[in-house]
Amino acid sequence: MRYPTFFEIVEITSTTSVGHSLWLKPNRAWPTQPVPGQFAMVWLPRPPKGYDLSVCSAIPMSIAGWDDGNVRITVKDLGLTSKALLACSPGDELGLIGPLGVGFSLDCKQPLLMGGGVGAPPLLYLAQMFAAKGIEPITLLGGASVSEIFHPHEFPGTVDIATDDGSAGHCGRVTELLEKYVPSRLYTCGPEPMLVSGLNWAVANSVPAELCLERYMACGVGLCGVCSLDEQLVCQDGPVFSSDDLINSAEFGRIAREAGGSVHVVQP
Amino acid sequence: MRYPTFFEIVEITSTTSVGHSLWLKPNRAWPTQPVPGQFAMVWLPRPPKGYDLSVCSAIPMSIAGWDDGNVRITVKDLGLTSKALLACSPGDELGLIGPLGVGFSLDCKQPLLMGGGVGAPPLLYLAQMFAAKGIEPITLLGGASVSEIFHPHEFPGTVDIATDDGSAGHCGRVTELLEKYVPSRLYTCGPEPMLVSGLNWAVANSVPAELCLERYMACGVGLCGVCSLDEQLVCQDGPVFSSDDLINSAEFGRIAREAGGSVHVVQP
Amino acid sequence: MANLQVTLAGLHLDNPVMLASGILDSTPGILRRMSKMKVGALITKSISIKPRPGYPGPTAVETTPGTWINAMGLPNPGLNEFVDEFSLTNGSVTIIPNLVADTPDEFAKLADAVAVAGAKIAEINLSCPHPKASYKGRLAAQDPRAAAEVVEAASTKLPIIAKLTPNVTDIGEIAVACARAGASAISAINTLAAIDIDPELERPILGNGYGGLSGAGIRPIGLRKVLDIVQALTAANLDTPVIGMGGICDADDVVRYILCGAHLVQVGTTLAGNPEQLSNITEGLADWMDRKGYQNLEDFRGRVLEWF
Amino acid sequence: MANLQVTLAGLHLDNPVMLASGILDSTPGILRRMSKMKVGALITKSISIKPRPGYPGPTAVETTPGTWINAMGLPNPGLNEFVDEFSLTNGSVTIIPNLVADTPDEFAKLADAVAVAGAKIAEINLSCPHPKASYKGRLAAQDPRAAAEVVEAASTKLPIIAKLTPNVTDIGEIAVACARAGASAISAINTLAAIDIDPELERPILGNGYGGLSGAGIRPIGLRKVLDIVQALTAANLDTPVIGMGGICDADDVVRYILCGAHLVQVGTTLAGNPEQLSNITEGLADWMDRKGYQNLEDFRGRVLEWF
Ligand SMILES: Cc1cc2nc3c(=O)[nH]c(=O)nc-3n(C[C@H](O)[C@H](O)[C@H](O)COP(=O)(O)OP(=O)(O)OC[C@H]3O[C@@H](n4cnc5c(N)ncnc54)[C@H](O)[C@@H]3O)c2cc1C
Ligand SMILES: Cc1cc2nc3c(=O)[nH]c(=O)nc-3n(C[C@H](O)[C@H](O)[C@H](O)COP(=O)(O)OP(=O)(O)OC[C@H]3O[C@@H](n4cnc5c(N)ncnc54)[C@H](O)[C@@H]3O)c2cc1C
Ligand SMILES: Cc1cc2nc3c(=O)[nH]c(=O)nc-3n(C[C@H](O)[C@H](O)[C@H](O)COP(=O)(O)O)c2cc1C
Ligand SMILES: Cc1cc2nc3c(=O)[nH]c(=O)nc-3n(C[C@H](O)[C@H](O)[C@H](O)COP(=O)(O)O)c2cc1C
Ligand code: FES
Ligand code: FES
Repeated sequence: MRYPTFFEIVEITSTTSVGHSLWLKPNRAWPTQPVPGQFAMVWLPRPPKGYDLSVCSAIPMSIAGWDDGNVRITVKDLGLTSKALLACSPGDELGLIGPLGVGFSLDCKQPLLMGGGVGAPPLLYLAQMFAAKGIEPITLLGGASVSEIFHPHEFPGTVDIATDDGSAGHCGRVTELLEKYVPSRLYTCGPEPMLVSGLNWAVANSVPAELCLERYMACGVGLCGVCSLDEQLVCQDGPVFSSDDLINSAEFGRIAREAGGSVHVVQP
Repeated sequence: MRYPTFFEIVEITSTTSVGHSLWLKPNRAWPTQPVPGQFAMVWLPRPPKGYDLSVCSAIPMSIAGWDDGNVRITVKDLGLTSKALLACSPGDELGLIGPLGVGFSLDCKQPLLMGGGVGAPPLLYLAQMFAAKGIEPITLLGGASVSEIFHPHEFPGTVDIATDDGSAGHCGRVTELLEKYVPSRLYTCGPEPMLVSGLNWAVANSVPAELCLERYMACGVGLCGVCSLDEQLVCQDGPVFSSDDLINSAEFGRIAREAGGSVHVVQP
Repeated sequence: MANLQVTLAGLHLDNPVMLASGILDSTPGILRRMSKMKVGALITKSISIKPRPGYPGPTAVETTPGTWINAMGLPNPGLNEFVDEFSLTNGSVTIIPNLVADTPDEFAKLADAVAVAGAKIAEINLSCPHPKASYKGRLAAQDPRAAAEVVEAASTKLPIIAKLTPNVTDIGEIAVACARAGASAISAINTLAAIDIDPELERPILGNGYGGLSGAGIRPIGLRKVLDIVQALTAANLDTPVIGMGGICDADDVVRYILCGAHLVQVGTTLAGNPEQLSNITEGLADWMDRKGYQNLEDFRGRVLEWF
Repeated sequence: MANLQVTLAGLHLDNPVMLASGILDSTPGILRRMSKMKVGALITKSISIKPRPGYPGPTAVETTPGTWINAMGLPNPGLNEFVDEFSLTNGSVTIIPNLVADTPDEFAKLADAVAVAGAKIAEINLSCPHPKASYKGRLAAQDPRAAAEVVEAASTKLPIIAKLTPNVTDIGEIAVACARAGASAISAINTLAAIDIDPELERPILGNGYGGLSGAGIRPIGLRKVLDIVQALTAANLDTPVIGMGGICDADDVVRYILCGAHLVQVGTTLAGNPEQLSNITEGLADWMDRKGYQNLEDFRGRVLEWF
């Protein structure tokens, strides 16, 4: 049943500029542990004072961690609902429908993870799952400057950093780090132009890749169709797609939609 | 789900004056084998020519046999619907909701079965189940005369007969045969006065007993309450009751109800 | 400990959970069993002046898990045998007769008879949604004037609960008409007009063809209708209490109805095969109130109205 | 082999199974996917003159397994972007725009625009059951005159399917009014007015509060409404075809609607998470007809009407 579960915020950690992490405890346990890459529709049944419910909505948030039934999400300040989420305190309640969608596959010997911005949190959860299986992942993290790099110390395995301003690691794009590695699969999540570069590199080097995408979601459960990417539904067939799914896409890296389905162009 | 299954009549056997046996093949298999004593609500979606659907109803019928998914019922000519059932031919279809209610218990070393009239068919199924478990049942069958005795040759184990006119077996009531036996449990089904005698004998001799009862049933599924016997529902808590359930009953052997719930007195 | 007490037309009830009409209430024996549950009151099967045998079966079928279609055909032994056999005065739990008739006069006659027999209040069924196939007119509860006439006639005899059908464009309008005509309470919803068809046999499933839908699946519809009634009564400055029902399966569902403004609730279909659930529901309500720290039903009744 | 062909307002369709409005039809991409299914026609999401972002979420929740409450809020990019982006002419499957507006004039404007863009027929949504909380009036499809006015205005531009709400006392009366006003077909049912409440948080579940119920649980209600419409049209000597929907989950359910007299059907909620079910349903219908020895849909359409 795709019916809401209500979660109490038990802790708010890692309040970086990339995003605050909210640890959530359910009033009714989810039946199964989410797979990294899966998401939940998250909303505020009673927003904190000063935030107007009528403009808050239910928005998709990746699962960024799991601790014995408690769920971590990491929220970046992007607009009305995310601002309200960031104004919450421990004890406040959120509604979640999930886990939804198809996550990353975990059968990989030498995983290479590449994340940018709030693309990093689901990869943190993925890295932790690999580590728990005894597989050591390599993670590339990118951002404009060091303050935009999502908690590198939390990642198990090797972490390699790139910043636009050179304030940490390699000075340049995170995608420029790719050529240093020969992984058995690339896992990536972040801004779409980064995903496009990742896909191109993977195809050029015959490395299979899995990419976690974002599209506007009105229902999150495969009913309305607004999250479509070509003929796929990002909420249901994704948000994780393989390179094969995307290589011939007319929309990936080019267009996306807003509420109501209006088209806008993806900035390169 | 208490939703109808439709059964085709594949064979009509044992057309005795006690009842015709209809073997029924489902269009959708019942998930579990019925327990002897359980029943089904049975109706004619399209009665045979000459029978008026508007006066036929769904009526309770005991399961009288089971052969790899096919169900046997044995129908006695009692009124409008049973007459129509008896006018059916192989190939005709019946609706069944079932199996319903609580059947006989099968954990018994020395079972004694006592049946009269159309009380015999469910006991036949019970005897067959005991025989399948390697337990040899003793069955007492009663009726007005030999033509009213339900197929003694079909019963595994020992069969002991009584007829009112002495045309077969003991001349007298079938309950008079009881004193010959020291069973570990009495199982009985048939006219209510016979059940009353059986219960009295069982209590007097400290033999546990299970009695299969009949009451008017409007729904058969525990919704309406019209089949109540004191505070029990015959369709759901029964139709099989233990001697303990019945020993203090104000209604057993005394009153029963007709359609609509009107009371009538049980003839002794 | 939460106090579940509630009054209905001056009648004091231990808790707001009632047994709905037509479910496990057609004989004195089964009513005795249900009266041992934790229940505020028991409504009887609808009683008519003449006995009714009911429709030919099948009478009740589960269309999706927990959701049923039925056409029992209002089987009942008729007023005389009912009054003779059912004791309305000396049980531990209030028994409320439910009355069904075709005309205001007949309703008045039934109301009179049950009042004489000791009933303190009666529910009138304005709303049976599965008339015989030949019946083409509207039901009393589908027309505000017809409903008001019946309520007026019956409530000269004893306090009346008017039970409404959901099969109308505007249930609020009917509720207001009944309240103005003197109803002591409004109960809703009766079953939703429905049919089911067997694709193999190409015929209706129910013996009567037409039936009514009830049980788990209809709860969101019942909640909406109760909300509509509560809002309409409030807008008309009427404080007639509302008895909510439709698909209640557990204590959470009771809470949902009370949050929408219901004073009491009734429970029906979910008891199929599980009569004891009635007590669990009432206990669950007390537990919920204890956990929430509510002392009385008023502490949360109508709490969601501000959202609509 | 069974012939599933059917015509609708002169349009030839391969089979009678259509995609319902609002489900997997809000972008050209997902419509392309659905057009690869075995489907007679695709209805688009309701299109309004101005863009609508939709209601705040949650927008859709499963209340009992297979049964959903939703209040999407008719999100759509508005007429201009719709006409620009959606190709109504060169797909392999007929795409039928669904139009929503407040006044007959607006409906006429929408109808004109989609006709110019190549649509051969349009469905008009007279029946959205979850207006904003502030809206108190009746919907067009709850009043026979209002419904007729809209149908008349829109059908001057192209053939019109009038889509009706089940939330009325007498759906047959509305259907007859629409047919007389020139509707080429009647479709029903839209969702049932509903709400759901969270007992823990004491607030509505949906972002919009009000919503509509759809999916498996409502099928017996949809069947009854379609039967009412078919009977009313027949009684009025109208042969307007009826498109049945509400809770269709498999081929058996399609058969149920056609047996009640529907010429075509639409499938919605059951496709949540399972778009491919649409093809299974059409294939199952062909299999059923083959097994039954039916050549054409007329061979069994309306077969159960004699029982009612
Ligand atoms: C599968 C998936 C996983 C995501 N995971 C995370 C995460 O872990 N952390 C995080 O901070 N963000 C995540 N996002 C993005 C997040 O959903 C948006 O940032 C959020 O919806 C913004 O809502 P708002 O009300 O704050 O912004 P608004 O003011 O409403 O709009 C800002 C922008 O956010 C986007 N947006 C708004 N509503 C939605 C919606 N319903 N669905 C998708 N995008 C929307 C639009 O592009 C819009 O232009 C994820 C998105 C998807 C699709
Ligand atoms: C649990 C149970 C198992 C039964 N098993 C068998 C069986 O295996 N074989 C068999 O022949 N009979 C069996 N019966 C009895 C059978 O149900 C009735 O004989 C049958 O209902 C008569 O229906 P009618 O329409 O033919 O008779 P009617 O003309 O309607 O009435 C004749 C009499 O049958 C009884 N009766 C009618 N309708 C019902 C009903 N819905 N429920 C109960 N009794 C009814 C009434 O006492 C009535 O007076 C069983 C009854 C019960 C309760
Ligand atoms: C089997 C059955 C019989 C019913 N009989 C009656 C009746 O006699 N009188 C009446 O007013 N309502 C009757 N109803 C309606 C219920 O009282 C109740 O209004 C409806 O079923 C919705 O509640 P529920 O979903 O909890 O069952 C009946 C319902 C069922 C399922
Ligand atoms: C998520 C969702 C969105 C819908 N949007 C529309 C719509 O935009 N226009 C419309 O006429 N009907 C809309 N409907 C109603 C459906 O088209 C259909 O009438 C109803 O859901 C019953 O069919 P079903 O049970 O197969 O879903 C919507 C239904 C759902 C579930
Ligand atoms: S968001 Fe509605 S289908 Fe994906
Ligand atoms: S026959 Fe209806 S409850 Fe037993």
